Amino acid sequence: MDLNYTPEEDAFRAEVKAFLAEKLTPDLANKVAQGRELTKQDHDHWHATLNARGWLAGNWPAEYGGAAWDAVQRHIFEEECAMANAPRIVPFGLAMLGPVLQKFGNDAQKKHWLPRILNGDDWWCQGYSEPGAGSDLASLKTRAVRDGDHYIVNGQKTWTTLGQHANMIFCLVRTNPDVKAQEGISFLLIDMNTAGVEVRPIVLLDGSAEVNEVWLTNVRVPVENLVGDENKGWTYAKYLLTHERTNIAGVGFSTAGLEAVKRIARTEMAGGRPLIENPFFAARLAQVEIDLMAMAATNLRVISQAASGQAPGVESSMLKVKGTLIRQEINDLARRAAGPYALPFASEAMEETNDAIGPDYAATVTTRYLNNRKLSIYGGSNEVQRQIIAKTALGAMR
Amino acid sequence: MDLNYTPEEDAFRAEVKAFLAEKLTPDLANKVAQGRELTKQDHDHWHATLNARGWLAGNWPAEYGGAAWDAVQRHIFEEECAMANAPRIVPFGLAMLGPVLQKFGNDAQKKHWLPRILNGDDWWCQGYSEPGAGSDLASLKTRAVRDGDHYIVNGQKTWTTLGQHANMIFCLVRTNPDVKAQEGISFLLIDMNTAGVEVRPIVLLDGSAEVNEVWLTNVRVPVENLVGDENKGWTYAKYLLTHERTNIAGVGFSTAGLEAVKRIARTEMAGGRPLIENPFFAARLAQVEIDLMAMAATNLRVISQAASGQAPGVESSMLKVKGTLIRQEINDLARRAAGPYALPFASEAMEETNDAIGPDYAATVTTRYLNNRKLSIYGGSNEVQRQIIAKTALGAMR
Amino acid sequence: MNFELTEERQMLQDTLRRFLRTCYTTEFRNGVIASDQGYSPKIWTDLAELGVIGALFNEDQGGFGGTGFDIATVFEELGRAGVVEPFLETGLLAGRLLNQQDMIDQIIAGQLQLAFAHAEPNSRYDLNDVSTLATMLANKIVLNGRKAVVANAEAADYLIISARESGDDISFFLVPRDTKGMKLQGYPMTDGGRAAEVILDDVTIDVTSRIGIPGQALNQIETTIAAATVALCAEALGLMETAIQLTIDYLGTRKQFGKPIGSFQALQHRMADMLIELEQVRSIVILAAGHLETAPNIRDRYVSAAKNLIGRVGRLVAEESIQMHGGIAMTEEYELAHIAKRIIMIDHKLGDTDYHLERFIALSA
Amino acid sequence: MNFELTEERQMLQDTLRRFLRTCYTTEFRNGVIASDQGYSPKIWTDLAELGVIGALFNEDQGGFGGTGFDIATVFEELGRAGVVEPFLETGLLAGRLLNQQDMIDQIIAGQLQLAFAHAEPNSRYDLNDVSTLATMLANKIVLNGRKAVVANAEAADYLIISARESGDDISFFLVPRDTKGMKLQGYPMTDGGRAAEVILDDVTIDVTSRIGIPGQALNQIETTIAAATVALCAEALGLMETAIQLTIDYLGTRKQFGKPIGSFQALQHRMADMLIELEQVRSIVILAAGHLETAPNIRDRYVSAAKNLIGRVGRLVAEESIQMHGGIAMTEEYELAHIAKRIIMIDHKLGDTDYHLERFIALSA
Repeated sequence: MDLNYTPEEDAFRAEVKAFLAEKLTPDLANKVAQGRELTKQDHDHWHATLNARGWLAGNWPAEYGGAAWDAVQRHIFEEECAMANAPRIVPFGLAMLGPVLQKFGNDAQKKHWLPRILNGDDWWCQGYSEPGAGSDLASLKTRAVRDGDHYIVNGQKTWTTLGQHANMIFCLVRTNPDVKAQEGISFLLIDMNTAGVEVRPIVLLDGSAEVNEVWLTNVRVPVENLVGDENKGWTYAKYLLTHERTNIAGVGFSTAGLEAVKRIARTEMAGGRPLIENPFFAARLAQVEIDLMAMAATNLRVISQAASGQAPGVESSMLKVKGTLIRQEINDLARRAAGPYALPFASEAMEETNDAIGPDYAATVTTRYLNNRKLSIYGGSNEVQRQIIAKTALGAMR
Repeated sequence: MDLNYTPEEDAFRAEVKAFLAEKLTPDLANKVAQGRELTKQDHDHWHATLNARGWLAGNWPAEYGGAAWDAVQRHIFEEECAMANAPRIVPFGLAMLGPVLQKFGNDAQKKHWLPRILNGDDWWCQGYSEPGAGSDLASLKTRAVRDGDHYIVNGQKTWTTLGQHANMIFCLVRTNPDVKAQEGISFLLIDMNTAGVEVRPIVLLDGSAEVNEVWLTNVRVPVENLVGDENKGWTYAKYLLTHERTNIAGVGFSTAGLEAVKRIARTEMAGGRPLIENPFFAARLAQVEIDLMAMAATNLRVISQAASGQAPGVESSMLKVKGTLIRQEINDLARRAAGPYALPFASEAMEETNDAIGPDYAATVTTRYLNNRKLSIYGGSNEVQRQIIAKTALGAMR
Repeated sequence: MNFELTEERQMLQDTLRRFLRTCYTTEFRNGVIASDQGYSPKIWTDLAELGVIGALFNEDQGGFGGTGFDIATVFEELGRAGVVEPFLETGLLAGRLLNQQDMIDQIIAGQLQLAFAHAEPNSRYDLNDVSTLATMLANKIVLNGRKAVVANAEAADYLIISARESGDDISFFLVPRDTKGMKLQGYPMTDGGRAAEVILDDVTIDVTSRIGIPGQALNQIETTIAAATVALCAEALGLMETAIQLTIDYLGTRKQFGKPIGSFQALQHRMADMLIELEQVRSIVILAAGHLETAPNIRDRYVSAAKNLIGRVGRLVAEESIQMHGGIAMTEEYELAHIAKRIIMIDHKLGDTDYHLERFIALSA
Repeated sequence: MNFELTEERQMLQDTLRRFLRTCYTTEFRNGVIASDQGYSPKIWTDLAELGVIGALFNEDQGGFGGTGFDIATVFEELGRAGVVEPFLETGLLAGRLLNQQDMIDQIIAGQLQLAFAHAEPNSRYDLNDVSTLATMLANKIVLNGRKAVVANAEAADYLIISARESGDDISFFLVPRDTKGMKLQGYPMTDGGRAAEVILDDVTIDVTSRIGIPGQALNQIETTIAAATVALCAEALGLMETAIQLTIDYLGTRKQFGKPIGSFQALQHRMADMLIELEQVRSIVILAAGHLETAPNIRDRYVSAAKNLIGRVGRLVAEESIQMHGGIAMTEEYELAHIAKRIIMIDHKLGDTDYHLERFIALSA
């Protein structure tokens, strides 16, 4: 047992800190801290900054231009970025498609697509979910029918995050409808400028329009855009989902969020004293801080295992559930702390006027609280995770 | 809408209060308040006291010697008794068997058994649960085979509360094993002095021995002890269960329990001030008090409906769940409030020595906390109640 | 003891429910929310004609209600439909503070809009924390200060503004919205409707603008806020009823893994817990409404109990309803999105869960 | 960073787990609990031989451990088996307060029993609330006062008794149990073992009975209590592991409505939540153990975090395990009954959930 980082790891952390101090502008960090929507330019700029340093693809092997960090280094990097309020790296190309291509793509695909991800030539989005298939992903209906050296794709994808910025989408499509659901799925790369692709924004309850529907109508996709074997897409999809779950615990985000709550609670006065001294508020704050301490340690235990080569098992599901509950509790504390100034609807209000409504820190507490309800729904809902945990402990009981 | 009792109801409450003030001895009330085990004599004495006043069978019609109270009167009586720490009326004869005999028994049975219940000639216990059948009551296995004008009964009953005092037991037995579980059950009255009946105490985690196993080995039961028709016992059993659920919310017990917690918390000093002024403790106390206020009002709504002739539906299940959660939370607060003096094991400790260990109020907080875990398990577990509530709202979904 | 609505209230409830179910669809409501005004004058007039406002006043004032149970009946239905129109501000808050019968007549008729400008940027939920000053100057009163998150301010014909006069006590004043020196900085609210920051810069008004006895406003404010809190609680009840009904409907239709998701027992039991808590809410609203006309310390103990319980259950119901739906519930075009926001935002009005817990404890001591 | 046990600790864990699984059955434990002594001298000696006590002392003291991780390793296993023998009192509390090497040798060898008589009837969880007086009288020290819920007092060869000397500070004294004037009123504890009220009536002892520097005891007590709290937390972890494993086993075997109850999704999800919280507990125990040797304010912040989390999760696990079992779990002869009681009773030792929450907040400010 040793709770300390190695001197090398400490040095790496210092290097990351210095980089962030130098390269992350206060404007951008502030935007992230307040939970405001970033523009495509913001993202592109940050990706380019990281790429210039060789840090854009921490999880990729060096042969593909990645930093080849181990799990502990990745954790240190992610934690520092989160606490510095750096923009999150857009995961679709880097964390999701990249590993799939590296493992299952052919040489031509690797050579063509991987550099473009790093350079920002392509903006990828994810075509997994469908209106009828939420947690039950394998029931997807989007059909791809072979026609010479093309597939003709018809169907609808939804919850496509940042699809409005994307020029490419990787899709799960059904190539064989006559077999068990999981066995007829293929993994296709689709150029969104092809005729028949239409992107429609979905406005969410917080006023944001970060997710989209993608309609595919007789879209012709060259067969060379098939990744791996036809009808084997479910295997690749699952592989991708395990990669999606890097940083699933969100420790850095929660830590930054908790600090933000404390700042609010030190400023807000309630009953003649700072809110942070109100025992009811202090109690809830302390409990979630304790929960976060424990969860961060669980996260390190999993990372430490991963760094020594053990695959994380059911712990990922546990971290997903507890990590999202903690973040959501922190979001809830933030909106409470803000008091009546949580009422103004930030995303519109802030465009209308130059004068901020109420204190700065109150501006986006509500939209963030609302938006982060998604945390326990997407990436495998918390219900699906509980099912996985129970199955692992109890076996498949009938 | 009118939240007030009628003048007649207020007068009745005053009458009950006066009766309790006169007849309930402080010794007995104190024993109840501290959650100590009552003797058979304690129960018999209290039953006789109530019977002398004509108040033992509040829910029975006058023709059988009952008080024939409506739902509001019953509620007032139960609430006052609970708050005065009167012994609970032992329900097996009065609240359970009585109504079944009145509705389904023949004239001879009514004439013979009902007066004996009131007079205390018989002490009844309940033979429903079996080791293999908990929430799934209908899966019971105790077998009764007709042999001339007797049934021969073999099997095992369990969780038989106060069976050690009983001379009679009403049992669900299987008379036809070849039909659907619910259709082969009969309702038998068994004299516990018959050869082949054996009662063995079950010691519980709080050291109490109030529940028992009852072993039935070739027990001969005269056929005139069959209630209603053979194989129709499930109908009578369900009818009994609805009667068991009178006072299911336990408002009076919770109210008395909450007052007891407040008394402890006003005395215990924590960090230089009475515990009741500790904000964390005060917060939990206030929340459960608010929950209880609401639940008591729900209870009155159901009672008011019942008094005007409407049968309570799913509300009974809701009151069961919320009522038990509230009582258990109050029990938890009591044990916390007592601090380190919750550690001594009361039931033995108090017999060993005449000097009390620690303050009086701490003596039984832990045993009561432990014992009342049963509240959410028996009488239809809270899980079964949730299932009923969900089914009612959602229908039978498959 | 009787927990049935009177015939009149039952009729009002039925009428409102029928009317709103037909007119106040999600599409319609989203249109209203997106509009510049932030409310529908048409719905306002229609509901006024149906008696929504009249039910909030007693017969002496020209209404036909005015008790806690009347308020609860009206606001439960407004909540059930997720109505964003400012009945709380104009009908209840302002209506109860005014003593001008001619204006009350206009309010009941749906011809006047008002706003109550009381809270300030730093007052949070403290009703007594007023820094705005009312200074006598040559037979005029001059107001200076800032009022925070004043709902319905932009639409209001008049604002009722609280301020401290000489000494330490609070008075309030009826001020036309277009009075010189009063600046409104408006914005939409998360749960629909609009509010404004109200900046008072030497707003000069006549002494006759004062309502009531100088310096004696706090008591009246507290009584009014108690009634408004009952209204919010009843509204929350209606909102939760809708959230739960939408979830029940969705559980029955949405299929995953080949079965309606309502067949999954984990969700069934969580639904059962929500239904249990809904009955708790219904009961506490009845208690608070039924004690609105009692002595202030008893009244406020029930009111705080209700607001606390509603804060706790509201969070549960809003979050569980969204979670059990999944992503669809987060889209603006699905009804639950608005309903859930409104439930959560009620926790930011007139004192949150913790504020009322603290007050309940203080009043129970 | 490394979360593996060292080889030595792993061996100790394996040995203990194997030994206790074989010997320390429910029947055996219930026999021990029902006995007059309340503990098994045989098990005491056996475990001492296996190194349970030696692991709590460092090499200078003749042990082979003594750090937070050693304590955690031992007490997790004691907890897992629901052991009631007084290792906390003799091995950890008393062992850390003593500086007599000969006595420590005897403790490690399993030949001596001690008790720490510190808390008093009104002190609740406050370590500094000592009213017992130590008065100098003709070169002797005279103790007067009362000590509350002193675990292992009856079996102890010596009691370590805290008292105030002249001035305001606390000292402590090593007193043979049979000293004149000391009266023990013994009783069994809810979670096994025995304790006693200790009445000190002119207990006259030699000045050499004082341990350490006069009036400087509090600091040492705090350090010792921190270690003991880590032990309790680790014990709670072990207890919860057993409670959950028993529940998992039961869910797989008990049938209702024709299916194992573990097939009911509502129970599956609640089991998942317990397993998640169990990992939380495991992590916080590691953190507290790993910070036991740091500065007092850092150490105590982690220790209070751990005790708070364990109090919250402990209640959940104890209650949920019983509930998911049903009635069987409430019977004395079923293992969970003892395990659940022990989990709950840990909340009454060395500060409860709220006490440690308050301390965590104070230490975080």
